[in-house]
Amino acid sequence: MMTQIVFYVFATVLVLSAGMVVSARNPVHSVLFLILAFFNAAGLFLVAGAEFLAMILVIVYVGAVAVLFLFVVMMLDVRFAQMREGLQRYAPFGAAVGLVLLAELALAFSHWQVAQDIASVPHVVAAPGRTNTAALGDVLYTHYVFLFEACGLVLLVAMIGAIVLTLRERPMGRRQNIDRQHERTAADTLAMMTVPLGQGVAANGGFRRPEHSYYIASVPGSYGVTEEPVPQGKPVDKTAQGGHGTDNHGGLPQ
Amino acid sequence: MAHFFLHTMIGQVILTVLEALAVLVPLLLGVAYLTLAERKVMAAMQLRKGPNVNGPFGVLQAFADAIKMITKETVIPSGANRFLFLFAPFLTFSLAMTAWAVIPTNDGWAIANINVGVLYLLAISSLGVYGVLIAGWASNSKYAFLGGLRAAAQMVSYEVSIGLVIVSVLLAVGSLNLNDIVLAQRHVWFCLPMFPMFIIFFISALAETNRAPFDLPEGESELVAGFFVEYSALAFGLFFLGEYANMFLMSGMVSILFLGGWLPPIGIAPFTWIPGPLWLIAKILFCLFVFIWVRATFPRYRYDQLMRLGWKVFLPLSLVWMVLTAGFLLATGLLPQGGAS
Amino acid sequence: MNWTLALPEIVLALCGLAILVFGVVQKKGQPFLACSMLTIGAFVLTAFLVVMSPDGTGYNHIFINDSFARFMKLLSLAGGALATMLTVGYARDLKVERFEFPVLLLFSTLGTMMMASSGNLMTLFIGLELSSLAIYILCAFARDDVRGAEAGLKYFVLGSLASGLLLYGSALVYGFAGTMEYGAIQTALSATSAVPMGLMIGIVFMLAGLTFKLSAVPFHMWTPDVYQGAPTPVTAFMAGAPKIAAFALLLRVMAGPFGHVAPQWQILVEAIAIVSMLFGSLAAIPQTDIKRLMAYSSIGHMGYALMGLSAGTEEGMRGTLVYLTTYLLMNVGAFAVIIAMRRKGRAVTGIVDLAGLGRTDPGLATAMAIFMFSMAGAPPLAGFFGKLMVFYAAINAHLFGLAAVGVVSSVIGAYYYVRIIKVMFFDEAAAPLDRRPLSLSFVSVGMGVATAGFLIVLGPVSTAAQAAAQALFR
Amino acid sequence: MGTLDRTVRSFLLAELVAGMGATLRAFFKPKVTINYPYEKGPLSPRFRGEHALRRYPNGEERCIACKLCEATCPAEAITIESEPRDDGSRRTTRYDIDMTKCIYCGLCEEACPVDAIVEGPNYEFATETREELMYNKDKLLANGDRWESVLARRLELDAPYR
Repeated sequence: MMTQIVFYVFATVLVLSAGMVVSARNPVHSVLFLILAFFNAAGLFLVAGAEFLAMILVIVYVGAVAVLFLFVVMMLDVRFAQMREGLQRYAPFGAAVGLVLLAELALAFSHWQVAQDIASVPHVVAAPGRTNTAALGDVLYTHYVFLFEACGLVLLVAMIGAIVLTLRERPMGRRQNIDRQHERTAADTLAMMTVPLGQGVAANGGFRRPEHSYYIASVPGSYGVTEEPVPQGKPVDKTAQGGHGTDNHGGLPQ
Repeated sequence: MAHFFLHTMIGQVILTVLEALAVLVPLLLGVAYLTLAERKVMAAMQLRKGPNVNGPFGVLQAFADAIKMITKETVIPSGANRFLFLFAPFLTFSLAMTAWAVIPTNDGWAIANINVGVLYLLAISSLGVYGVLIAGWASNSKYAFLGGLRAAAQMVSYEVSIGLVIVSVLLAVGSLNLNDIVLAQRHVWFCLPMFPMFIIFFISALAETNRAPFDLPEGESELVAGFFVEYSALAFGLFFLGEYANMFLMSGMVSILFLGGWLPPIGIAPFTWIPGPLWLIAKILFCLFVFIWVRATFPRYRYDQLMRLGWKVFLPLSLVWMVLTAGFLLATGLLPQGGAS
Repeated sequence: MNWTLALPEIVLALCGLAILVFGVVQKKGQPFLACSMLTIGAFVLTAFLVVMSPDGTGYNHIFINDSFARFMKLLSLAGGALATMLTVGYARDLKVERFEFPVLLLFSTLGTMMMASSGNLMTLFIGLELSSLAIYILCAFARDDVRGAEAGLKYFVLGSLASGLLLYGSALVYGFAGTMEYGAIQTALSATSAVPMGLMIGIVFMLAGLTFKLSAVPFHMWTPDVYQGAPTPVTAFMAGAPKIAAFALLLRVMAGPFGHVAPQWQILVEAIAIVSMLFGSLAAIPQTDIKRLMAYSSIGHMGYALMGLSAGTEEGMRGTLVYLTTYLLMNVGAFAVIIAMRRKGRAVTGIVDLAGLGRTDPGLATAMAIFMFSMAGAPPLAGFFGKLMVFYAAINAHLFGLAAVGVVSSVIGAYYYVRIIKVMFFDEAAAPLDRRPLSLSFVSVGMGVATAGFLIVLGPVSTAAQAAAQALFR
Repeated sequence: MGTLDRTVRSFLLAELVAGMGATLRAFFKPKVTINYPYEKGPLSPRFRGEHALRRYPNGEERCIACKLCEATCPAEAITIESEPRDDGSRRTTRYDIDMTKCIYCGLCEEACPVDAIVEGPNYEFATETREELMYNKDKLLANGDRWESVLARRLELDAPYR
């Protein structure tokens, strides 16, 4: 009794919101109705006793997929009026095609028939006392492990595709390289020297950064690379240092 | 009589409502006092005193704030979607409350002791994004919208590593039931063997609840509240309450997944005298203190750093740890063969 | 469970992952060439494992390995390896010089191998998706190229539709049989005297989904645009491995689970074969772009290959397999020549651009002439034997009309193949083509020799095909 | 070795823990805040707060309308008008300070030869309207009368340093 009421509530809301997904004027509202539909579908799963599927439906579809949908739809500047125009023009045609399809399907399914010995077909049966989470795991990781791994490859390919088709490396950007920052120590940037009295720093070769400094190595012509002669008779070769500095920094304009 | 009453449907409904109230009323009071506690603790860490005028030690400050919030005018921006605009804070708030249905406060003490409790919590927390997104969009303001998008991206990113961390806990437990998860920690709390995961989970929880140092979505000093910039009065208050209730929830999850829930640290005499719920409350309060402590200590992350941390550090780390956990459990034969529960 | 049954697939997948990691780690260097070489190596290694792999059914009847699967896998691997080789020379100019390219080719080939071994409708679908998804990406790989993007998008949208049809058909079949295993479906069908309407619709939908991948008429619309827009090595690949795999599925599904209801679908396949052959021949005539011409030509060839299937006999299947082998050889060879068609660093794809090739580059022109003659079906080249065997099978199965249409359309088809040869050898010479890299010469010469001397290997190929066809009917 | 050390430190979040240690120590330290409206911090004798005009002990106003303060005021906040009084002495008829302009630099105080205009210790003179911040002579003299004992003491304390 209670279950039936709950079922009909979920089912009604599901069907109504699914209808609204198609008929809402604003695409964002459509997506929100879609989310409501997902939610009610999860409710139906719960009624059917498939609590794992219900939760996964909410987590995956509502929590992740629909969020991305909503992101995209919110950011796109969809011209509602134009879309409506096209819809109205083609509505009769679409309805006709839909009706024909419906009629055909009704014809095909009106005397639906299953194989005679369908009951004897081996089915995966959950061991008694298993929760449906455990039962799903049993099937997924034993019977269908090959397909499970293959699905992983499909997703990997999709991921590679997304990266290949959209990632553009911008060589001009000045990216933060956190590893470099972590590696940097005080000794890289700071040199303590004893300046003789009355002579000033000029006698020591002027202000300078320590050799192998992070900045000198990575950013030619920025800080530290001074025109003053560098002590130990080792002139700063800008080009050479720029050359070996570019590979691990964001790559500044040479 | 009472026994009979409990077996009618109406009796069940009333009982459930009472149970819910027994959780929600203390929770709401806790939320109210969490705002005060935050101000007090932050003040103490900044060598200040914090609110101390309303009532002794400022204990009535929470109510003063609430009265102020309620008596103000709710401004709805022109062009905003009225329904969604008001729905968003309500959603945020009610989700944070709903999640408490499965949190066990003692052995078997939960409103709903369901098999997939952890998944329920994950599902509810993943819905939290919608409050943020809808608020940003329905405000009809560029700034609120951008804030909403950023907040949503952040929450979705950190949910991934939270999920993986939970998976490694589940591997060690062999059940999705929160009660079982706590009971599995009778010998040792999971925060010890899974210390890195514990830290990752805690930090992700900070990001998930939009707390400092990941409070980019609010960024009161540069963004003036991001996604709820257009909100005022009660609607704003609901967001506020929802956010703090989420902190409670996340602390509860940390306590249950890693700190042994209602279990005392050692199962010997002086500790076992204290009832379980008190242990849980103490652990939650400790987590909340750390939330505030972190906020008082660290400067805010930049957005790209935040995304980097989530995707390039936490995700691989938690993935590797998950594989390690599984491998370790399999190699040592500790892998729970359960699933019947 | 005998998991070693899928050892070739597992090894290939692991190689793919390893190459991917290698490429990512090497990112700052130029990993494209190294990755391509590694991919070819992986293909060769896998081919070796395929040859060594035992017969059997594994993974709860999801995976079947038999001589048919091995034959098809070897063809797919050959197609994949040759396509990778074709890429190496001009990768930079084609804007595909990124290490993901060979990796995607590898995964696509892996998908085709899974399709060839499918023992379950789910394996069929997942293998198909793995292979197709990689090809969608490969089509749009030169992402700044508008035509490439168009090709990728078009193929993606239509391909998804076809996958949907296939899935819907599978669902209907499952609804009838209550299982997705080929063997069990076969048992269920053999116990049924009359084929119910729902099941028939399911079979037709599956047929539609698979013929889309074959680009047989009436599911051919995407072919010319996608062939033209995609980078040429991708086109060469698409015309090879995925079609072979789709054929593998078609043969396996139709001969296996639906073998008992052959009369129901045979007429359909026959019709598809007829229109494909005629359309492929007629529509190719007015083409001026050689890649489009190859697209129509491939539609026609699929018609011939389907002829063997519509015979529905072991002999027919053997004919189809041999036909596919010869098709792979001449197709890859022809595409090697098309890739070599470059002037002043830019690709040219008009048929007129081949003018006078016989004088400016007699070697390349000779190779192209061999491929064209072979495609037209002139003896004693490879194409002739393929055609001969399918015609023979059709006649033996008393499909005289089909055979007659095949002969007529071959004659029509010969016109445009010969026209290319005429343009190359008798037209006013255009400017000479650029020098081509060694890899292209290697492929075109190799394929040319194989096509011309197919008679020598006809025996072993035919025997292997015979064994494969027998495995299907066992 | 250094790299290893740094890596370990960054994995153990050493710096973060150190930071949290610092805040925790502050948590237990005595607080520096004072309970303001009820407690106030000490003020220097040189503190420059609200202005006041002083009188001599016999009740005569000190200001002799030399207008040095008006001249020196960088914000031009001071307006002075003067006429000879009936007894012949020069005194102001008008002495206005626009407190919304004043920058509390204390130059008027420095310039005054007779210590007439001074800046007192009062900083709690917020008003509800701008008009109330336009101080006139009466207001300034009233301030002087009210704060005289404090003002005199401040001047005395500061005198050794002048």
